[in-house]
Amino acid sequence: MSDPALESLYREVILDHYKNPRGHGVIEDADAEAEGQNPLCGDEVSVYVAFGEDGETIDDVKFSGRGCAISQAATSMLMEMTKGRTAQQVAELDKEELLAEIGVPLTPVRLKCAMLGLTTLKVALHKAKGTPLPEGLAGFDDLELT
Amino acid sequence: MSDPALESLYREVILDHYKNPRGHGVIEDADAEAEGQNPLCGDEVSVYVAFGEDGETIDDVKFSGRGCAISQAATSMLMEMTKGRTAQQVAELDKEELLAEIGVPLTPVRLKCAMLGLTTLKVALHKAKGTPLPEGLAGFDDLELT
Amino acid sequence: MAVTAHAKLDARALRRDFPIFEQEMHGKPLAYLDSANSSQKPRQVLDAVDRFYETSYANVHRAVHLLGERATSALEHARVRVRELLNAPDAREVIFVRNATEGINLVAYSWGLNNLGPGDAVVVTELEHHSNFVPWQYIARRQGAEFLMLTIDENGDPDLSELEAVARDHTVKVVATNLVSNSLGTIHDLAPLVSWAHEQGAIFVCDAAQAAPHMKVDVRAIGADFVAISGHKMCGPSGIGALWGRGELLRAMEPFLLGGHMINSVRVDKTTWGELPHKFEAGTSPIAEAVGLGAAVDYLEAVGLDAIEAHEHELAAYALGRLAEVPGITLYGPPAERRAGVVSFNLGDIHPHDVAQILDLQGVAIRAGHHCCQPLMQKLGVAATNRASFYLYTLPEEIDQLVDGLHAVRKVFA
Amino acid sequence: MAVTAHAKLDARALRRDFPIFEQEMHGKPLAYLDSANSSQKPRQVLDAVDRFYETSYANVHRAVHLLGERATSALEHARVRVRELLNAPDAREVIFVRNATEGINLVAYSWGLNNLGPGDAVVVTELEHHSNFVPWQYIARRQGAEFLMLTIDENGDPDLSELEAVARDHTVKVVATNLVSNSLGTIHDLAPLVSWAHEQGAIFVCDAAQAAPHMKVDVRAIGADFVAISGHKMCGPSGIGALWGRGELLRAMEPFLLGGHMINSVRVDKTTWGELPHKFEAGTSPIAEAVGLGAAVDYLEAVGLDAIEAHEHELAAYALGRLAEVPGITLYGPPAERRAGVVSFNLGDIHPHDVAQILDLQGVAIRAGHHCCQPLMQKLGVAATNRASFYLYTLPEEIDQLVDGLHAVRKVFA
Ligand SMILES: Cc1ncc(COP(=O)(O)O)c(C=O)c1O
Ligand SMILES: Cc1ncc(COP(=O)(O)O)c(C=O)c1O
Repeated sequence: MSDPALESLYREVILDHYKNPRGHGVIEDADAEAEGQNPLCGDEVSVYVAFGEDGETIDDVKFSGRGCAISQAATSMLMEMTKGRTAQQVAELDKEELLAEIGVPLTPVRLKCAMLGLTTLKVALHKAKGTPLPEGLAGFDDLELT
Repeated sequence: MSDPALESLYREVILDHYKNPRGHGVIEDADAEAEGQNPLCGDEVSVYVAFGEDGETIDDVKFSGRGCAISQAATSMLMEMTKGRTAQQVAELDKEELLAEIGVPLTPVRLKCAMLGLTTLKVALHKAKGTPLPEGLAGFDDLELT
Repeated sequence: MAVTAHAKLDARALRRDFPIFEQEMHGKPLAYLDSANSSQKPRQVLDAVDRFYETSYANVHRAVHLLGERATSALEHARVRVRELLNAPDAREVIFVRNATEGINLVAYSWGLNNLGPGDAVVVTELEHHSNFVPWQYIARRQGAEFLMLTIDENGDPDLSELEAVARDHTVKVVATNLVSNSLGTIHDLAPLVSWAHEQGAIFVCDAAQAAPHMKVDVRAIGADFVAISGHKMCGPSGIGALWGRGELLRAMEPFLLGGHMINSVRVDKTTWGELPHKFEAGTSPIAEAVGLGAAVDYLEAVGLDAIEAHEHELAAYALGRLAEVPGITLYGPPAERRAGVVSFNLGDIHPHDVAQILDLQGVAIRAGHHCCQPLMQKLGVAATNRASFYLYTLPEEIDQLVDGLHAVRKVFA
Repeated sequence: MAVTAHAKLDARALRRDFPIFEQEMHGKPLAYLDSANSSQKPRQVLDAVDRFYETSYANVHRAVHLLGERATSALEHARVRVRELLNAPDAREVIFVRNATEGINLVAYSWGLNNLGPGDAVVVTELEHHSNFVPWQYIARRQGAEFLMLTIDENGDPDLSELEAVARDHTVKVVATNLVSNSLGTIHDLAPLVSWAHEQGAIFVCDAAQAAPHMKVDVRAIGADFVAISGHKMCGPSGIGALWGRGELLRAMEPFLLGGHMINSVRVDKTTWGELPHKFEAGTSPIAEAVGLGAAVDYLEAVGLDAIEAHEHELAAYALGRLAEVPGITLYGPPAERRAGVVSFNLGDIHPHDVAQILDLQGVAIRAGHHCCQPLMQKLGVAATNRASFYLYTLPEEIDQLVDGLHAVRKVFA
């Protein structure tokens, strides 16, 4: 990898998360779950949440599905970021926080890839807890709920 | 009229036919009749034909309706040209013959004006005698038959 | 609709932006008085389109590569510019279509095929352009609904006293009218009709094709549910227009055109629709045309829509005054302060085709015909009228050229 | 479909006609391998459009003035050029639309809404673009008709052995397939399907969007009833396409979009339709876009469609050979001699988005995604593929650049 742009987009940590995704798997009898699709490439992701005893704090969160390095890495990072937070906190999680974690400049198309996990997680929490949907979704079905 | 283009388009004979149309009127109980419309300007013309004893020769032909100088003059000239011909002869009348009579260069839009009477007359003969429809019409409804 | 005099445009200077005026017609200066039919294009718009094709062209939305990104962001920027022009709440409610006609058909089909039925009524006015008349007539008939037409007075205003009877006898589901008439030039006050429509539970569809080029169109202020415009009438390229619709209505609607891009997922047993605006934009978009429309919005806003409106009112007033000098002329429509830059007239019983043709030979381009308003023509008792229409590049001396031309027409038919 | 070697084009020379190649991408030469998505535009087309706007622009058909005449004759000349390109019997059977998608929707709505009902079936293939799939699926469902999909083999050929059962169990009313596949590149022999369709009394709708840019499409030789093409894929502007249909079918059909220009006369109680092609062209046409398409036809015919087809076969053969060198690659579709300049592939389990992104950084523009062919993706068992596609300006070294790029992709994911 001698190309600096290439090096910056597919930096070590992205590839590491992609190759060794954290929280990859399924939670049986999850307290919250949702499935999201990226209509541009047909990628699908499912997110599963288990709450702690307070019924609010995320005790465990996992994802399954297929996707590109950016979407898989971003979702993997998201799993780490959100474990231990409350549903409400995650619903309010600003996408900039996740983007900072990803730490590479994204074009609009790849932004959709990066946001697929977060949007799907917020939809899962919305369905289980009635927490607010993300900006783009509020009113506008940025994501087909399946 | 000092403009030569103007003078050529609205030459004496056109204005004369427009102001004193030949064959203007209605034939009651006509043997053949049809109505045509120019969808560009909403103009309408009706043509009436009476055949002679042989049932083929045009004994009388008249037109009514409204239109621009070009369409009225052309139709008026047509009345003169076709009286005494047979239905078949008129069905075969080449539009160039009428255009030669009109004798002024016409743009495509104005050509539609000039041809309204001839097309309507051919439709009338077609309905009465089964003579062929004009080129453009054969199959393609260049004219709404009403 | 008062003339706001503070913003004044310099038509003579603007005119230099339009390459079409660099030539003569039949050896005469071109007086292009047919802008309500379609406007001419400034170099700025043509250049923006060329630059786009030369540096940034690719298909949109789908591509990961740089050209695809550039093209997508150019298209979406144009959408944002249209949203701003119309003061729409959200750019996703702006659907790119070919022209206002397609925008209205989109609503008529997509909303009408699923919401109209026997016992329902669609209400239009006698002053509608065929594009806001025939789609409703056709879809209403197909659905077994009623199609009703409000009559108008000589200013072009619909007779609101008919509304009570309409409401009593019908379930009104759609009210569709223009904001500015293309044949009489009337600028309508839509407020009473919009509230009446909403009291009936009907949607209000506003044909702003003739309004958007000439004045500020604010979809929130109008209170309409759908608003359609055409790019080619407002300095934009042909092949592009926009439909704005309320998000909640658009989201609830079935799509209209089906195909690539408008889907979420496709399976033989089940297909789901994409988000707004994509759900209504099947197939490859009119990409460069949208970019051109965005550049046209830039151009119009730089000139100022208030200034354009004021300029047109001035020209309309001047034209009505000068045309009244021509013996035998009949002028149609409202007083100058209530009209956009459109004047329809007849010259005795000389057919408009002849009037327009003789004017053309003198370099004056006007339109002659029914202006896609046959119901109005039936009302006026004529087959056709002449129409002179003005825009930001129109000069008073073009109106003088028209008046001189009309005198020449009279001489031919004297 | 044999390679005809006699006509050879000089891609390097032609390339200079395309301004897009005058720039670098990410500091690398641009290898634009996404022409099946949309083609780049030669200067000749851009200039023709500019010249039209600068000297001859006005609205068409309606105006008596000189600009209106010029614009109308330019539009109608473009129609004649499309007729000639497609060897259609009559220019009036050529309808200008926005794109192939709209052309197919026109048939699905206008013919389908009036001829499909319960017990009837529409048959497509598993290889259709969404634009020739979803309209039929939607209209069939709306009309209570069946929607059937023929399965394909790995070359993309539909399984004709299914036809007998289909004919036994259904009244087939529509058969709709592509002539060239945009994802596998397969050039189909449509003859058996066309005759079968006609034996069933069905109409045959041919999606030639991907064929027309690349080879001679002859509507009479195909024997189809409707053929749809898109201008933007064949060196023309965006915002324009054409539908050819048999005159007797078009004449018998109800119109699709309603509004200005497509009428004969409009009254509140009765409206009648205009002649062909006007009946299907409501509202202001994509005028300059049609002119641009006409110029694109001139350009393509000057190069020679046989030469373009031969060039693409050569590139496809070269690409299939070179790509096979890349470890872990899966290539989809038929052998080179049966395909247009389209190669779809996957690189191990590296996601196409990542492949395309890394290629882009090396100046190579390909498409990654489902190519609007989700049914095919389901068949292939993947969400997406990479697709490199070629055109008359494509050079073999661009394919080398692609192959080098793929090696770099593999290194990133090693
Ligand atoms: C085979 C095929 N059919 C239809 C289409 C749709 O073309 P458009 O988006 O121009 O309507 C395409 C292009 O994407 C295609 O490749
Ligand atoms: C008031 C009005 N509505 C609708 C239209 C239709 O516009 P378009 O032909 O661009 O669809 C026009 C223009 O002709 C118009 O003036």
